[in-house]
Amino acid sequence: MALLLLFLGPLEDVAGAGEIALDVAEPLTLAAIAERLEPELAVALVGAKIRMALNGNLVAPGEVMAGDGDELAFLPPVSGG
Amino acid sequence: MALLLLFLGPLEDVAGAGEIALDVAEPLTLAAIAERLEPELAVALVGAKIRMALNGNLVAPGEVMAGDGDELAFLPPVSGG
Amino acid sequence: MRIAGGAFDPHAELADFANGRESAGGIVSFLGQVRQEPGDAVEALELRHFAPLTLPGMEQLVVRAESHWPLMAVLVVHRVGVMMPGDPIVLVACAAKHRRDAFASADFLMDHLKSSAWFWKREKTGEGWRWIEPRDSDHADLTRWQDVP
Amino acid sequence: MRIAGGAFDPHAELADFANGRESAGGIVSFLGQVRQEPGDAVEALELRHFAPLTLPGMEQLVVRAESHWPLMAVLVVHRVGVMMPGDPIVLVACAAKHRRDAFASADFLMDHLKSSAWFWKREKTGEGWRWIEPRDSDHADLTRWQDVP
Repeated sequence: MALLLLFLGPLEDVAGAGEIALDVAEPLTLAAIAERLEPELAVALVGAKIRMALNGNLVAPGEVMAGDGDELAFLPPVSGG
Repeated sequence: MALLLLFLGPLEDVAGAGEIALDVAEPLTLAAIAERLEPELAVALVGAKIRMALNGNLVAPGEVMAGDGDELAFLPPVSGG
Repeated sequence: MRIAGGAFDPHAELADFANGRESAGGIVSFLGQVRQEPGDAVEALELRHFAPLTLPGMEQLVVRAESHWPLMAVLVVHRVGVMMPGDPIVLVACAAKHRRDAFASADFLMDHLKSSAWFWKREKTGEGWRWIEPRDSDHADLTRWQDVP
Repeated sequence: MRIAGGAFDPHAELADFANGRESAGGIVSFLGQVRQEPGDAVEALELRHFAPLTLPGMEQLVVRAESHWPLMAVLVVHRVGVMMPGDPIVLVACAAKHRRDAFASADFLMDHLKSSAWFWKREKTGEGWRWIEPRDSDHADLTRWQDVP
């Protein structure tokens, strides 16, 4: 098991993959998760317009506590038109 | 040849037929045409809401001059909805 | 634009209309059909028209819509004659680059077709045929479009 | 309501939808397709979504429309994946007793599907794939519907 991070839309290009699995010992805050990632990706993920869904439900960034077996999706603004 | 009168929509029921051919010696006004018809039909045709088309073109009642070979259509208000 | 004296297949018409219109981002269609509700007494509907006025009127209406909205294509098919419940009466489709133009022009065409065209309608029930009276609400619909020349 | 991972035939869908809806006086449909204009550089379009949010969001939208307008039935089919020019992207159809309700609800659904649903879009040209940015005008579209709870 692991914490699965999903990168939707253009964030996939920044992450270099649609998902990244992190081995985590205990549930992590968003800040702690960002520390485990490449700096460029970490900066992109904490942008003001990125929404997050924990196990399919939208959560505020401050509410993120994600551990083993969880799925945390990062959702950039949707495309227009 | 004759003057052909067409009765559209509900006027057909009043006229008892979709069309009536009148033998005419010379072009007639609306009043003169009405005199040649059954009184009930004549009254229905000169109602304020009846439009007329002479040979396919809308005409004002006062402009009607219809003779041999002409087609005069009487158009009641169209149905709603 | 055409008046159909007999039954038509609206979905085949729409498929033909969309075919080859790849430059249109959106196609809005309206299909009107003879309504039948459970317990409804209407057995048949007849529409009659006066071709010398109906056809130019419909053509003018299409020209008016095409002048006001940037449309790629317009389809209007209107039945006349005797129809049964469930039969298609009218199909309007507007293809446009932009969705909003397709919606507005289809809406406009329907408001005007139903209220301004030279159609007389009668319904058949167990008691026989009965002509449908003119309705005032259609005129209210038309005031929505006063800015369309 | 469904998300289609592969190609769908919008006219067959519409025919199925209309079939058996004899109690509806009118059916309004919107078909959105991958636009291709002559000289257009777009070779393909990809739509991605996040199913755990997209599906409940679309279901909620349909419920909202059905609560606000008296509708007989609503159809929403939305493609995801890679599409070619001319391919259908989205089909919305609303069947109602009254024409005006069918038009308004289809218009409402399209405004909200395009702007609120969780879809990300990228286009392929000779220079490769490029993500489409969010657009402000979609938000303007939504202010049209502020009286719909």
